[in-house]
Amino acid sequence: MTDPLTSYGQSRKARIDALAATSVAESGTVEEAPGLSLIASAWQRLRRNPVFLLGAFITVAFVLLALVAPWVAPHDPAVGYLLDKVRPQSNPVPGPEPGFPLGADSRGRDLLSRLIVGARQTLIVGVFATLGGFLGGLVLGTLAGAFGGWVDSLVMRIVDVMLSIPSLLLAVSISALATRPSQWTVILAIAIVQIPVFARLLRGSMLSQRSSDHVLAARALGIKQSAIVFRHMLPNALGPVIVQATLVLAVAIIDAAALSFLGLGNPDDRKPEWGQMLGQSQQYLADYPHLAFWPAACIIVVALGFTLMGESTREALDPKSRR
Amino acid sequence: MTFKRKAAPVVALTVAALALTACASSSRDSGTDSSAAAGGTGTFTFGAAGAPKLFDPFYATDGETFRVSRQIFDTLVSIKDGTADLEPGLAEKWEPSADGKDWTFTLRKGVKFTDGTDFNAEAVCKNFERMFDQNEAGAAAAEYWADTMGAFKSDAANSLYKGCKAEGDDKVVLSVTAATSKFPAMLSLTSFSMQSPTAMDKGKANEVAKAGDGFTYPAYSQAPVGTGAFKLEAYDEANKTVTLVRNDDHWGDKAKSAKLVFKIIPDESTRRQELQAGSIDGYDLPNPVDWKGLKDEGNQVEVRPAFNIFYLGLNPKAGNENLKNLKVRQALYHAINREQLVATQLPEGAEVATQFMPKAVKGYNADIKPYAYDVEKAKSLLAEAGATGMTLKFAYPSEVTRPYMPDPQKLYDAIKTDFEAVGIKVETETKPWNGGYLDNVSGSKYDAYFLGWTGDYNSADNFIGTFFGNLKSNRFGTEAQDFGPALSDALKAADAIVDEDERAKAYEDLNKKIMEDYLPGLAISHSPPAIVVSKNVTGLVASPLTAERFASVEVKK
Amino acid sequence: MMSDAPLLSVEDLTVTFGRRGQEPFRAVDGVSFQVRPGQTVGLVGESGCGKSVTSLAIMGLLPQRGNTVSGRVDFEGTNLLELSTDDMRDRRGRDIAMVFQDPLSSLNPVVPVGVQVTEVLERHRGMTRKAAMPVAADLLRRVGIPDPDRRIKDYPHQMSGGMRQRALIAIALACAPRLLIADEPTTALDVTIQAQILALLKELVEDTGTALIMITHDLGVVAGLCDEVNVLYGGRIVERGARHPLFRDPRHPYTNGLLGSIPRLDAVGERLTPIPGSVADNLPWDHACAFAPRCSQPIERCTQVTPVLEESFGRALRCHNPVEVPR
Amino acid sequence: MPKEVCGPVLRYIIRRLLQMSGVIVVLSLLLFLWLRSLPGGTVSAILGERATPESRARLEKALGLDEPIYLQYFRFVGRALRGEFGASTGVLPGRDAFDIFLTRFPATIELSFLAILIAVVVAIPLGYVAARSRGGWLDNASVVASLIGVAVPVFFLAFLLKYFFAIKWGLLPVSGRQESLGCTRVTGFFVLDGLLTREFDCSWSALRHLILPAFALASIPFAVVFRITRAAVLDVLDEDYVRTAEAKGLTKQVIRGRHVLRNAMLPVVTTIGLQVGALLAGAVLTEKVFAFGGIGEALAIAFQMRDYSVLQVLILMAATVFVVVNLLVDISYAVIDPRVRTR
Repeated sequence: MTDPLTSYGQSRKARIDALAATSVAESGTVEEAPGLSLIASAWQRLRRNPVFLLGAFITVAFVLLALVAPWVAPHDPAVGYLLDKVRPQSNPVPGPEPGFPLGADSRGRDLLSRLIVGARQTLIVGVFATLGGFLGGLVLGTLAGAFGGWVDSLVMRIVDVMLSIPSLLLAVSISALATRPSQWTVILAIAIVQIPVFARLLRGSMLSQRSSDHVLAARALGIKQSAIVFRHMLPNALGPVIVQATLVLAVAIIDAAALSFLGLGNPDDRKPEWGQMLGQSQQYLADYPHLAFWPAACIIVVALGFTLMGESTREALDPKSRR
Repeated sequence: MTFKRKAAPVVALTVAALALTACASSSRDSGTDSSAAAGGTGTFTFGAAGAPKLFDPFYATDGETFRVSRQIFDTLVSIKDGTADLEPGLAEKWEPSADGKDWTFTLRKGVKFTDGTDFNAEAVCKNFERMFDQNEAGAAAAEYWADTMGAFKSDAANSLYKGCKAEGDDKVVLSVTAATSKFPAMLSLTSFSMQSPTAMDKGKANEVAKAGDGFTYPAYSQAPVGTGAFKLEAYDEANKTVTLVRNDDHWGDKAKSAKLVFKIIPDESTRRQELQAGSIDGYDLPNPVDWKGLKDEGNQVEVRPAFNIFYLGLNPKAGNENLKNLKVRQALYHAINREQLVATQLPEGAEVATQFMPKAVKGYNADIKPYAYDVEKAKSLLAEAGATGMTLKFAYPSEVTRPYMPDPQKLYDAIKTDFEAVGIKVETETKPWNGGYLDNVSGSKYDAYFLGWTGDYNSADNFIGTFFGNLKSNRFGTEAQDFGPALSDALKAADAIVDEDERAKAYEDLNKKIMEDYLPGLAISHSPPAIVVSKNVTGLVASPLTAERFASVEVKK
Repeated sequence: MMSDAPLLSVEDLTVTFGRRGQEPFRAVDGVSFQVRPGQTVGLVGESGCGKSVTSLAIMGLLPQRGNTVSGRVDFEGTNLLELSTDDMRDRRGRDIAMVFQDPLSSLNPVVPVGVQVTEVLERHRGMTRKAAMPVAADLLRRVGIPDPDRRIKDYPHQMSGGMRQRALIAIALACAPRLLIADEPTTALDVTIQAQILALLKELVEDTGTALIMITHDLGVVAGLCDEVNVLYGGRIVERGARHPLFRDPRHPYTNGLLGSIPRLDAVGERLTPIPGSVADNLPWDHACAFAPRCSQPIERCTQVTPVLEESFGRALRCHNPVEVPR
Repeated sequence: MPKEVCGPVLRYIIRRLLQMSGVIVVLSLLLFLWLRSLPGGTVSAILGERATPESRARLEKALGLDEPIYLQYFRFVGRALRGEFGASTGVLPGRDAFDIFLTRFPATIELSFLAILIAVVVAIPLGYVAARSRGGWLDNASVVASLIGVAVPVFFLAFLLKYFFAIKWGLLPVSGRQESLGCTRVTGFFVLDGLLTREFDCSWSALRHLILPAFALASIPFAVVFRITRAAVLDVLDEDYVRTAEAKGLTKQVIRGRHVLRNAMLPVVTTIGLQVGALLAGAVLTEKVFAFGGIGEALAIAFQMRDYSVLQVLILMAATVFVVVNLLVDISYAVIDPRVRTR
């Protein structure tokens, strides 16, 4: 071991590399039992795995809700319908009443509608943060994995240092620098933290593929480097990337909540996001815990859904686990 | 839930353990049983929001430090409990000379510091000379002196303080270089507490030094000696508690509680929970949202009279030319529905402000009418000024609550909506309070921003003098306004008037001018800050200056 | 030295693997054979033929879930399949021992070799670690490990492949079991080492009178060692016979094929004839001979009727169309 | 360890320590630049509303914040080499930043240690049992449970625990480290101090204050330790040497202890060490909820008050601790894994 910040990064690295290795297995260089490719056999196992099914059910329900949110929400989440009833002392948080089954928040806005619309915003934060991390990782990982040599060393040094810092602390630091906090600064902070994860994953899978048969064959046929990378190597790396992405999505949603809790979240709450709702409910915890409970429950269930799905898929794809 | 210490069997063990661990620091054996006769034996535990920075209030700027110091020290001039008015403290009476530059204080007799030394005229002068004579680091740290007196010995010419002369044992003449309305009220500031000269010499009280990015304070700052109702027993940094015990030799009424414990709990909702759990007996500035819940649980929420001002500052120096037009500023004022804001966003007892100071201040002008909420008028004023559809870079701070501003973001949302209703385009800016907001406000980076002030003592100068007195650099950019110099001069002139009534009249006129002719910013509201104690607590008198003394407080079981 | 009462008698052993939602798979299908005291019996076949599963079933080492075992495994008159797991535990290592294929992975990497020997003695002989140490060193010396007093403290990674396999054999023989099962004990080793290990096994078995079941895919191994050979295919025994008759006169096309794929020094110039296809081509035994698709001389009957194992003159054969002229 | 292996191991440790100090130096530079580039500053935090340009300039000059950044950095390094990290300006003004670290650190160690302990005590047996019943309901249930630990934001879990156990049922204290019993301080580890001085009520009080935050914080390492244990046990169960052990007729206990767990613990031990980073991040959130006076809380206050000296010391020390723990883990790995030790 040469890197002094090693081990923590090392374990994260090892985890990522193990996942990366599955992309080669998929591309068919590993001898297979006849009839079933790795993905298909993984699917065979997943179909019957209650853990995976639970995760998939939650995830699908969440995504559907996020898609139809604006049409399902009974009220506009930004309008204080019950603002007239808000009195800082006697009634800071209006309770449930007809048309407002969960009551309102401290600004008289319908809590249920905010939760429903929040699903969409939460998905946006999760998806864009993951996408950002993926694109950043794609650039770095492709550079490193496809070209090797000093480019590889340089990029991977940076990546390893980033991996050795606990991700939440890094995200906090980044968002503290934002001059105008918004949903996008939150997304950016979380995305940057995930870049090294994806970079390492993509590089690992590229490296293991560089020596694999179909890439060697393509090279022997004189196909251009870029074409090999984009047509042959990238598509094969997708499996592990998608698995990692589901896991990152859950982390992104939780980290967004932590940032809000630390006061570094998006201050504009007209389009609420669950983490933001949870962060903002801090001062009402004592007397109105339901303001925190609902968004927290939503976050937990959804994060659990993505994690269950991701982890069980990872395990299913892991050649070691097939027995 | 209460934690009862199962002390009896432990005491013996403790003594043995203490012998074993002689090197360890302990305050365990210094019980208070011997002094039980003087008053109650109870302990009053108060939840503090932050750690006291040190115990020498002269170098302090923050409320948590002052809160502790206030129990340990007395000032020459005191504040009457429950008001912002002066009353005799360590000085029984005071008399200015005709030009207002020499003040004779008659001191209380028979007062002793807790180290046994006498409080007398010599001690007073030693205190002032000590404050005056600061090294560079000390001068930078002693913010209140710099703020009120202007300068230190090294720059004596610019200092308001001129000298101190003891006349006998119980008469002191304090001289200032110019008459000012601040005198003698400023002497009630906790920063200017009377401390034992002997102890200060011994602890090298003035030896502040720069170390890295901060200052280090001398030994004295951890071992204060005053004349107050309590004395410091221990500061357990690891467990974040400050323990004071009753000063049984206090010159006035003895403290009702034998022990006063400050438990440091930075998080607001945690203080609330600790009160619920019964492990503290009270805390300051409960979130207005919690007032109802706290009362329902039987606690006493003492709402103090508001002695603060919350304003929306405007600064043309940030580059918005429209703000130089009075009509635009008036339009902004008319656009805000302050009645609704106060009713829905601010705690009970909050009031719409008509000027930049609260009612209790001498010089408050009761005749000024508030700017009415009038959307049409606002629109037409904007049209007249040719500023319809103007853009406004409008900021609020995050990570902060202030007594005058319990929830900046909510207030911001309300006012932003009002502004947008008259066609103003609002560019929202926000920063953490310490994370750039205050920098940007003083650096004239925002057209409009939230800020406020809680009075240090009862003086108009402490409000509008602070806001607009310094022409070159104030947060309203009055340097760029045509009325700026006139306002600044008028404030200085009013401050120098010796006669109290005449001065009050001058300030009343100035207030009217500021609100009607100048309008450098928009005074929004006064909010009463609260303090909460459990139902067992008696004797707490809430102070408008948020400067409670806990000597009269007792916890009844 | 051979007595008539068999030491081990396997009767109609069937092992079925089943996973939820998948067709159950018979890895071992009605296998019967006997081992007499001191006898060396070979189980031969390609990977997947069921030979390893048979040995694990005898040892009671099959996974607890996902399979069903039926039939009888009588060892000295006790049906091992009916023993409780604890009783079986008492016998393993004491009465029956086993040597596995890969000597590196079969030794615990974080425990010194000596302890891995002594723990058997501690378990079955009730010895203390201290008392067992010299015994262990002695065992290591017997299997030909030089300087055993020092080697006993070594970890497996500090030993060579051959030495590790010797250590494993020492472990297996520590309690002088009456039956030793060796599952491909030489496959992972260099050719030169293979011969040494086989010689060692042979010597030890003869010295101690231990019966041996030799499991291998390599008829060459069997040729030098076994008294009797069982050839397995698709989970069933397809041919059985004493070593010499079987090698001289293989009747089953599969046995014949296996022999044909061994390089022989005495047949220079002859081409090796591998058996075509793989286990994946097997037919189910239900209405056919599983080997039919790969067979060199199939007849129509082979794909319609299940052949039965017919015994005659100490040999057994499961074939509709036996080989007349060995290749 | 035999004599001949001590040399390489020692050399390895020295090399690691050298590299480590290099990293710390680079980190200190980055940290310094980062802190200085943060908006706002010490001066605002000290003066609040009363900051005027004059008082600002006066304070900045006195604190040396008006100098060019490179000069400030050199001064900082110079002081740090003399062991002076500067005085705090926000957390406990006037106190040496390093003293603040020393005062606060035992609390975080106490908390993290108990959290790890809880996680290990629950997660390793559970991981083992789950692996043994792979695919069964117990396995699935514990996998889901461990992932719930991942999905619940730690600060919310902290709040839930506090809400029910402290506020609603009043079983445990709400916040802080100890009641004000006037306890004697020896080491700064309150539980230990009470035992040393035989002030058992002090230990008891400290322990009661530790329970809720430790359980909340334990959720972070728990999930990881559980998953690693389960995966490692699954891997090991498949190993030939376990089959060998079974074939030897060894008792379940010996197989579980000597053959399965001893091997499966290798990755688990590493993982536990590696949780230090994640624990520090979690401690910031947990200590905030419980007003637990450790470095996490100090870090949050220092950040809010822009207390540069304290931020620098806390982060650098956290990084040092982190790196040292990693080194210790690597060394312990060498000690428990003979393949590394005797290479």
